[in-house]
Amino acid sequence: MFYRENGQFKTSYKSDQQIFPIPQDRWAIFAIIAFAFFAIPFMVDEYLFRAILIPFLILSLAALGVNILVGYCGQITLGAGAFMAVGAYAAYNFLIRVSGMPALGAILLGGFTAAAVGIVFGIPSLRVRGLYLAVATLAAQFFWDWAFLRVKWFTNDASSGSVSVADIDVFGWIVNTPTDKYLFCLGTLVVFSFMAKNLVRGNMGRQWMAIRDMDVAATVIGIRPLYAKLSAFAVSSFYLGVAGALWGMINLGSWEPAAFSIDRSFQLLFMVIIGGLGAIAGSFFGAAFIVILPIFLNQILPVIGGLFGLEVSIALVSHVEIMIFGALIVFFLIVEPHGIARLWSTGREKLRLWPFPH
Amino acid sequence: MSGRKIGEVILDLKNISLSFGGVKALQNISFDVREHEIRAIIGPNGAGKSSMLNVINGVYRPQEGDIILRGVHHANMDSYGAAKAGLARTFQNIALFKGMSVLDNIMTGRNLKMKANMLQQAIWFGVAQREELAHRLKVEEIIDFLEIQHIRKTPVGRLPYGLQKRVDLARALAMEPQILLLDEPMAGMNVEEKQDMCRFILDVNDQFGTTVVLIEHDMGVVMDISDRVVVLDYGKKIGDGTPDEVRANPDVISAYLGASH
Amino acid sequence: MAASQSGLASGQLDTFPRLLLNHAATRGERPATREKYLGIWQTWNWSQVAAEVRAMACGLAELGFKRGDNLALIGDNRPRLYWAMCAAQMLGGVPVPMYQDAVATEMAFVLTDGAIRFAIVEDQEQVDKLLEIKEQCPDLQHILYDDARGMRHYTQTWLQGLDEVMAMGRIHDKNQPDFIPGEVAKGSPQDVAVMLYTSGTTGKPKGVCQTHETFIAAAQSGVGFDHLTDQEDILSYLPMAWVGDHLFSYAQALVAGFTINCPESGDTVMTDLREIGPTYYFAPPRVFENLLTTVMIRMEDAGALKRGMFHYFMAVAKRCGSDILDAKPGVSAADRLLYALGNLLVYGPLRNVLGMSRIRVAYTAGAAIGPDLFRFYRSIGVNLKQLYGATETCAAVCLQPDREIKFDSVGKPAPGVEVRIADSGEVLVRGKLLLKEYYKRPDATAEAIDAEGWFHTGDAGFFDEDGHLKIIDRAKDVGKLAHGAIFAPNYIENKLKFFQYIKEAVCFGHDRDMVCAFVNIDMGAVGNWAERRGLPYSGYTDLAGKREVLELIRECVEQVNADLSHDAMVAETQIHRFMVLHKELDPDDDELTRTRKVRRGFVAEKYGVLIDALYSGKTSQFIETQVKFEDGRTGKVSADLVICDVKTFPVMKKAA
Amino acid sequence: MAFFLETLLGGLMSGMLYSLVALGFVLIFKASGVFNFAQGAMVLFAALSMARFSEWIPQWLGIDNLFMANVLAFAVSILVMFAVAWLVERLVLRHLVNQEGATLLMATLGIAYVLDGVGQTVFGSGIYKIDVGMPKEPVMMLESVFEGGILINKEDFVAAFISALLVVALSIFFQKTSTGRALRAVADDHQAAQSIGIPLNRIWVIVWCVAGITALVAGVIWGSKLGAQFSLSTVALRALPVVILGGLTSVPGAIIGGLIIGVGEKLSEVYLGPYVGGGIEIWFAYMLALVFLLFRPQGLFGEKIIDRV
Repeated sequence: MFYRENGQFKTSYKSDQQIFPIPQDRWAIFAIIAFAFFAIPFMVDEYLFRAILIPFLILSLAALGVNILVGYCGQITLGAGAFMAVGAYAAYNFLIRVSGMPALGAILLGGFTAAAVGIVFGIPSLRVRGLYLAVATLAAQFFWDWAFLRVKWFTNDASSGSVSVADIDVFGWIVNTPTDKYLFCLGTLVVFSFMAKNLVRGNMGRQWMAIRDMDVAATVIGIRPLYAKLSAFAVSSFYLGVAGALWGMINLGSWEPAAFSIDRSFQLLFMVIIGGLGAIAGSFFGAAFIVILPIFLNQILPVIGGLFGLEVSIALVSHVEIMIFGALIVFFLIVEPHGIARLWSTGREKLRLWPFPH
Repeated sequence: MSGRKIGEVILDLKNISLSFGGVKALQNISFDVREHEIRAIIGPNGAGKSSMLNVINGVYRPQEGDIILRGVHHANMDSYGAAKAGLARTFQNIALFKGMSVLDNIMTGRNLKMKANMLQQAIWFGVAQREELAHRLKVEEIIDFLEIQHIRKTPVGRLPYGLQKRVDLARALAMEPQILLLDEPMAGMNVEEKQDMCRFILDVNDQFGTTVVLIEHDMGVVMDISDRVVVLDYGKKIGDGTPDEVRANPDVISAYLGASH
Repeated sequence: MAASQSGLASGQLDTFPRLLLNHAATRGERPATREKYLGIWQTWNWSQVAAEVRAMACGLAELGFKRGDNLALIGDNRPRLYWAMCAAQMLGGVPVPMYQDAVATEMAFVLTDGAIRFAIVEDQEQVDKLLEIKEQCPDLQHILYDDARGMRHYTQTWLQGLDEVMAMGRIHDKNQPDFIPGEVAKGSPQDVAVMLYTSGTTGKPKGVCQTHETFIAAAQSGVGFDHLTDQEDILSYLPMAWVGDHLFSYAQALVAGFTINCPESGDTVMTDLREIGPTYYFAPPRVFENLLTTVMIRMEDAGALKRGMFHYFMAVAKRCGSDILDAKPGVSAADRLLYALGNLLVYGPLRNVLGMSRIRVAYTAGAAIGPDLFRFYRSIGVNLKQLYGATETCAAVCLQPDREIKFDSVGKPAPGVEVRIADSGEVLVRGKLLLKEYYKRPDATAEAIDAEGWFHTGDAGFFDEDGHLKIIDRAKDVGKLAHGAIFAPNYIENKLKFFQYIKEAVCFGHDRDMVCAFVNIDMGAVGNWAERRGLPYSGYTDLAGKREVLELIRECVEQVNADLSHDAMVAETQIHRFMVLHKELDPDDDELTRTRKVRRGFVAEKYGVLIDALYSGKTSQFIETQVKFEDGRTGKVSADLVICDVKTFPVMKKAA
Repeated sequence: MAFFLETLLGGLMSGMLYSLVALGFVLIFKASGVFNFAQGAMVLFAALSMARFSEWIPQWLGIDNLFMANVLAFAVSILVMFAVAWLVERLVLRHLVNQEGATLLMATLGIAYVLDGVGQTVFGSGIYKIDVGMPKEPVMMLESVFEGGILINKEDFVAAFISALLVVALSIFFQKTSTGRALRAVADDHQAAQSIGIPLNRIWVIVWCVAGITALVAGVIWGSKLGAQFSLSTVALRALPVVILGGLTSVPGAIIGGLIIGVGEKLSEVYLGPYVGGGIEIWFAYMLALVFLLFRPQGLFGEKIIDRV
């Protein structure tokens, strides 16, 4: 209904192959990004930053990583949390063990370490598929859970098993207030999102999707499954590693292996499935949904209980919360198995065709 | 088709045997394919045609026999190797990438010719973009050739069967193959779609000089467009020659009569 | 480029090649031609077009194309075919665009009648068609094709690719750079610029010769009238052989210097229209009608809320939309507010999906347009207007001025055009834009243009009190009922055709005591109507024979009768009986012209038995007809047609 | 040597329990292609139900007979698990027919959350005791062969015996009853089964019921050992390597895989664990399964995957 596409014709492939070929979309995205950078810091209080916005940004980044592997390359993983952990602990170790290591460098190296580990754990994907692979990725989860708990070297022999880092310094900018942290994470997410979009819309992304949709046909047109799958594992793990490093060093400050447990892996998988497999935007929708839902339920349940004159205990809230969470997931899968991103794009198509229904 | 020149033998299959477990899919089959010709492999259902095609492009490896492609032995070729060697194919049960648009499906056919590395692709601007645009032009030429302009941005899953087959062909053509293998290109089509497909096959062969190997189970149209025909029955070769020779071959006649009655 | 070099020696812009060269010199970087090809809008600016045209002209000259030669152009709207027109004109030749869907025999007639030596055709399909009739056209010496696909094995020496010829031309041009300027300088405004064959509702087609002067004058009058600039975009999708397309996509584009856009293929016109979003648009009423029908059908599928909103705002638009467009006073503030809201929610988006967001002026011509249809487009903010003209008058005789739109008139005479109504009621036209002659047909020319220079349009009409011309029918079709009342069949037929369910109608009544009609239902609209009622049908013939459908049509006819009864002039000619034909009238069966006008005489003769049945009081009649299918095969359709009686209304006295 | 045997036997015993949980996975996967992550939650749910009903029923009915209470609680718990099965089919599965594996897997994770939530809301979130009279005392065996003999937990022994019994019962159910045969037909080919008139929906309910019973038995055994508590739901994660080792579609695979994993876990923990800081049994099981998969992607008894072109 807001689209006026007449006259927006493309005279070159360059303009036809932009990320947002429709100018209205392009402006909307620029507006959202500008709003996030320049308006939100002045509008939001510390609680929102800590409880919602920063977790949302970092988990979006992680979800991007999972989406690349699961949504685009079709390799199910239940071990995403482990790669976040690898990224976090690798960044930590680079930071404390290499003198003069800049924080940004440590974070990126965390990502690269995770990518390397991802390739190793991706090797089974060359032989096993589908659910077998999903279970195989759990091996990574449990192995790294164990390693960071029991192998003291990783935690620099910290007696409590928990590690912590000081505020990080990015080219002289000390990231310590919630606003700083928010802006740093936002900047990272924007850059990485565009890179992810570039990958998936190019040759790399097509190779992943080809392997996902029909691997025999993909091989026949000259796509090597080895390269396609392992590159997806590497890129996915890189994103997860960076997200893990941010989660530990920026969001938490000090953390234990439990921060990256199997629950985290499930959570990430939920994000991409509810958000939308094979859609970059789906990662953001999914992260927002999963971050906000528990907080929302937490706030709303006692109120609803109050309406019916029920005293709602904290334990009960947490049980009902998990129940509703599970039910909503099932509900979503039934109603829109392709996730919120699909709802979004259908809605957008409807607006483009308005007033026609289809 | 008067001007087309049929050249030397480009692909030579010698004594190919293939079996799955105890089932002998192909038994000691030899034939050759000459450059620029249209070579058909026909036979009743279950004759081993698809297996033959799968052997040629490395999906299956024969237990015995030799594949000589332009004088080079390729008996242990896998399908990636076949793609590199200039063989492209289409599939009987359309094997398109259903989550992608027509354009992207055809673009995947260009992947062997695309060289930008992962970092360049992530940055996009520069190398990757130039490459992407150059290949888009190639793909658009194929889209134009196969007359599928109106569906270029449609997800392939939404297309009717006949158009999907055309997209499958387009993807194979995007590889600019020297030899094009077509697995029952006309199966399940109506008369009009069959005529279109015949025209496209002839045009490809004519315009690009592509050697075409196609398999089909009914003799109809194939006989009209092929230069030479191999007939398989129960994994054995029972005839080989020009369409007229094959039509007159008593073994072929009885195989076909036997199969249809 | 020096003036002498470019052939602008006279400095006057009085031939099309000079106009082209002027654009190349003054707005060389502005886009001149776009074509959607290989997925994007390939664009040529005026300098590039000029260079291409020049190469083509040189190539043609090299092949022996000479001043006075005729060049046939056959194909869809392709840039190079448009350019070829100008190339031929550069050499003093005459382009003859032809209908690309014409069958071989029709082509053979034009090719021989026009003494055509050169033909430029789009592709293999057209080449094959020409090869088929080559024997019958002894003049035809060279065939050039635009698209080389599939042409590799055609060995005939007189068949050449346009690319090849243009390459040859470039060399020629390099060697003799003075050749083209010289040729352009030789051109005179009185030279014949183009020859358009009239489809001819009777008899064989005639070649209408128009000079540069007349067509430029016609184009200039339109450009000035609607203040067109070089910023306009137009979609060129109508047959190039039609005078309308020639005026809008060629003459006006060259006069004003705006951009023409050629669609990717026939299947993609709607998409391409949406993408380009033309600012200047031209289509016959049938296109607007089909668009409206699709709008209504698609809205039927919408949810109740959206449908309600749509109909509510369409009612608002009907009430005040066209008044607001015409900037008429007297629209209430509340209506203005509602219209603005509707513009946001309905009209704006609707224009967008129809590809009409950017339209400044849209024209329709070629047939009468229904008032409801006309009002619909104007009410949603599309400045749709009618024009009146003929091939012989470069299409432009009357135009509707902005803000003086009347739904049932075709407007006022264009600048520099004189219009007079003859005593017989026939519309006569005089002015710069008249044809030079019918090609090799002095007899016909003399018949059409009288001694005082008035061209007899063959249409009957009158001027209303504001000086707007109203056309009621073809003059020769206007007849009299047995008891003397005037009978204008087209007028009645058009009223019938304004119903979405009726696609075509043919009325009879001359020298009879009452009016009867044949009706063709609109397969799309009636089919949809039937589906909504759960009425199963197997095809046109079956659907057309359904009792429910006949009832539906009867209601339409009765409404027309009620309408007719209000006007004393035509009240006597209410329809008494009608039948729905068992097949659609089809140009392939010669029942319609290529521009889809009914060939009344032919139909009357072919279905004589049905007419007899209508007038003999029978209630049904069996008929079997031979039809041609698209692939050239023939078959037979037969049916037992029911004849329906219709209520007529007493004649109202016309209010004073 | 005695110590090795002791570990080995211990491994076999816990392996039997893994098999029981794995069996639940296999049954459901075979019949409906659903990889049921909620199996662990079902074990927890069943255990909680058993624990609380055996506590509540005596209160409600005023009976003081532990055996009766247990039998009634068991019966009620079976009904509860049937209800769960029915609801899962009704509310979830039938709406997700023909969805992809990943989606179904996510759905069962959702079911797991719901079961966890409902279970703890209804039955409470404490640790509850299940006392079905399992012998607690250890026994010495083979004292004649080894010096000091080997120490076996009697409870494990009984548990293993019950598990074995259930496996046998299930085998008979599958082989001999008509419902069992229908189940196998469905597993082989959904469409063919449907075309000969086997109602898929009913089959799914039945198979979830059977999985519910295995969950209940597992829950009772594990619950009486460790108490019915939240950590029981993680038992599913420990049974997963078993399933991939044995093959997702194979009942004998689940049993033999369970034994291999059980033994491997115990041996690795005892002989390898001390060198690397201990606690390796979980990931070792997975690694074992993973390495195995590299050589036999379809698992021990799974059907060979053939690419068709």
